Amino acid sequence: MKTVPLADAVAMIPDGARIVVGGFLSVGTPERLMDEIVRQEKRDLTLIANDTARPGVGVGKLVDARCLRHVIVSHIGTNPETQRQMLADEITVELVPQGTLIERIRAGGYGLGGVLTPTGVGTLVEEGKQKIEIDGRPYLLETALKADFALVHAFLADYLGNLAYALTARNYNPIVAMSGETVIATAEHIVPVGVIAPDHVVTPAPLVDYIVANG
Amino acid sequence: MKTVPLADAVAMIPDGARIVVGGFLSVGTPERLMDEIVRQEKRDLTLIANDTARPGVGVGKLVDARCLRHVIVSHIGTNPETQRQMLADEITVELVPQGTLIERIRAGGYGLGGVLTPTGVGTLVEEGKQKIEIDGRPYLLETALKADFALVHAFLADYLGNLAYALTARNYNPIVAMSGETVIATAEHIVPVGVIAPDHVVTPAPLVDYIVANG
Amino acid sequence: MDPQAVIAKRIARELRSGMLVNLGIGIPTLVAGYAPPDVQVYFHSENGLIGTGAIPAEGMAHPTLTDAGGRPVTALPGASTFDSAISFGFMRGGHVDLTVLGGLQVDQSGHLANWMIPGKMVPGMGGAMDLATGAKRVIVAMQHTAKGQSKIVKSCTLPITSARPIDCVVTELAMIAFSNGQAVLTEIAPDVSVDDVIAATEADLVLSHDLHEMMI
Amino acid sequence: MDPQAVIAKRIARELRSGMLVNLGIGIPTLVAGYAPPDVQVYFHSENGLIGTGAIPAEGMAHPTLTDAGGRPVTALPGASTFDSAISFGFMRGGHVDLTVLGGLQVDQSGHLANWMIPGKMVPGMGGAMDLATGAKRVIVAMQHTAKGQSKIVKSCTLPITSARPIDCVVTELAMIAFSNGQAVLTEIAPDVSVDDVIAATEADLVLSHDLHEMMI
Repeated sequence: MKTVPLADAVAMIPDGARIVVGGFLSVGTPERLMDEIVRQEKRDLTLIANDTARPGVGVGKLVDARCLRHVIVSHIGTNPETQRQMLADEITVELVPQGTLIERIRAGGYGLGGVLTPTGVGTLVEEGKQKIEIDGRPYLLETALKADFALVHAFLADYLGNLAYALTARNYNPIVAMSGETVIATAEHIVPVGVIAPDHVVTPAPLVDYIVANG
Repeated sequence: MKTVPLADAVAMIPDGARIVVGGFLSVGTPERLMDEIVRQEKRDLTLIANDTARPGVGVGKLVDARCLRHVIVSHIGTNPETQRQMLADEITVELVPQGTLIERIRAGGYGLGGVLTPTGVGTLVEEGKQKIEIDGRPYLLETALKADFALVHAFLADYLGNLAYALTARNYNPIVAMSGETVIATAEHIVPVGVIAPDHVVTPAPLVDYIVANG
Repeated sequence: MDPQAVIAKRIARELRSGMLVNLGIGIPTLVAGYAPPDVQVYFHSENGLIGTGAIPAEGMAHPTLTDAGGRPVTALPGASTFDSAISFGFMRGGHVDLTVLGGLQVDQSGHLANWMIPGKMVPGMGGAMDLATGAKRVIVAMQHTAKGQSKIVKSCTLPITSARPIDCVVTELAMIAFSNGQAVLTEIAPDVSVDDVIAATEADLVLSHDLHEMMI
Repeated sequence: MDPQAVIAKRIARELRSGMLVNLGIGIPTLVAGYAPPDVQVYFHSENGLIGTGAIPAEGMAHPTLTDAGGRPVTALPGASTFDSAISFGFMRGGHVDLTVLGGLQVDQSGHLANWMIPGKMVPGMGGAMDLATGAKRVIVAMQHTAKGQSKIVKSCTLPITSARPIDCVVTELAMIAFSNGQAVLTEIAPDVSVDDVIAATEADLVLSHDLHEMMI
């Protein structure tokens, strides 16, 4: 694989696309991809992510710049602008328990139709969902989520596309990298092939379609 | 955590227990635990594992020594003794597609009731199972598997119980380590706490109940 | 003593060496500061860290080592990091021995409401529902009343976080355990009477046979 | 030419650089040996390895680097190892671009049977069902007949491996693609006539508009 320029990578994402983005309150989010999406003035995106971060950082930049139409996240409590846009009917927000959200993204990438989780049973979350009993215990059927583009940020990438993450910047990234039709990665360092030991690769190369060239 | 002697670790496993064991055709199987189970003449165990290996190695030792009553595996083709015992009604065998088996074990450890998989739809595997359609596509509902004891083998363990695996000896081990009521691990090397970098720990310490002392 | 300190100190006494513990934001976070020095627990951060340590000394923070609020932390020897699916597998799968959560309301059958106030505050549930549903033991840390109203109610008027009852709630006045649909008063804070607690509580309380003063 | 070599060579021509490929045991394994030298594919071993290389030189094997049959292999530069849940996520999730599987029977609507012969051989399905169901493209490599009987049948008499039709089957006589419930003869091996193929095949064959000789 050759690296691609940042602008070319983001140019592939059409308005209205569904994107899933790694990161947890902006830690581990591919910031350069966020900046470029804003610069290219993408519109009507659906965002799947843990949260909407804060104004000015991470996916919060997409909220600020009105790139989004719909977000599927586990909370928006850290971003007043998301709440404002939601109350003003400028975006729609689907709130999903965090453990359910990551399993739904995983199911999408792993070819599963969904999972049965006890989380949300007996709460508002169960509305409209199928409830299934296993051994006398009720579970909600939570269905798979997929996206057109998965945007991830790694600590190390090699030129084949193998990725390794740093500490808590790992979070959603390895799961997100499984579940995009097209996977675009940025990395702190792009290293020669073979430098990341096989046991330390977290996202295997064939998953990654494009590595964005650094600086 | 202090390490425990091999005999003490295995003495905790009662006859009739349900065990889930890491390894793939004996690669990554905790051989010393297998030997000790045989030596202590455990009986009527239920085994959950990828396969029954070959006679004389891995979980195949448990087959040879008649420790098992029921096995849940994805294939027995490499072990003629398993096939002989099955045909002689000495053990019962439940065959599960490999990708379904690992997801069922994972579901058990991750607190999920089960997963929806397309694998097995329209085949003998679907018998007796609930079929659920999502977006017009049929899936089988495959339920979680749990075990009383999870037996795993690592390359490195530290004295808290953090584990790291070597190459293809990883296979089922990290998933198995999540899904036993009690988790017993052996390791090629037991190293001081802090020697395995946080990013290279695959099984976090709190999952592991006992590390078996070496030599 | 500061009400929050009473709550955090009492809960800290529930910590045992080897436990895996997840602390929510607010009062629960304070519990770590009162852990007895001889008790070594693992703190779990839902963003993918076990072995969370103290806030780093000045100049020693790193943007990729953070707690669930995005603030820099340290990693203790033997710490591990992992993806969010594993992190929530720990919660949902019962591998987290204890979680301490904040609360808006707790009702007398042990239901917790802590994630939204309809029409007013809709931040989202984050990890609260998975923790409340899956952790082995759930303790709620909150003040007994808000604006003079009891937060321990007969039946939650706010949307609940989980159908599964919590194990107990600790306030600056009392410790109340939940079992078989009953709210059982087990401990009262120093200088607080049983009548004080009953007066401040909307829920019906059953007095424990072993009711005693809180040791803090 | 050896029938197995014909099959493996023809399938090897389907390999493209960058593809992630899983080869089953038997004839499929031979495909790797015929990969064009300028084509770099990733080989996936279901036991948790991408970047599987050749058999190691004597004295350089290690018990923790093996293929799905437990035999020592090497790891190419850029290889990665992972657990079985991820390995099957690759298959089921459609991340494996091509799988080549052995077969006992293929029927004219493209159903594959390759995992059991009731009452005779019940080895278990291993990873075959996940591969046949989830890989982006499924090619079956098998000899056209067994004991004089066609293995390409009207309808499988053996239990099928997946309800999803395979993409094509390659035998020493022909390449047959499956679409819309039809078996379409697309290529015939050198020195084999269309009539030879039809005579050796129980299934009804449709002749492709583009029917041509197999290049091997």
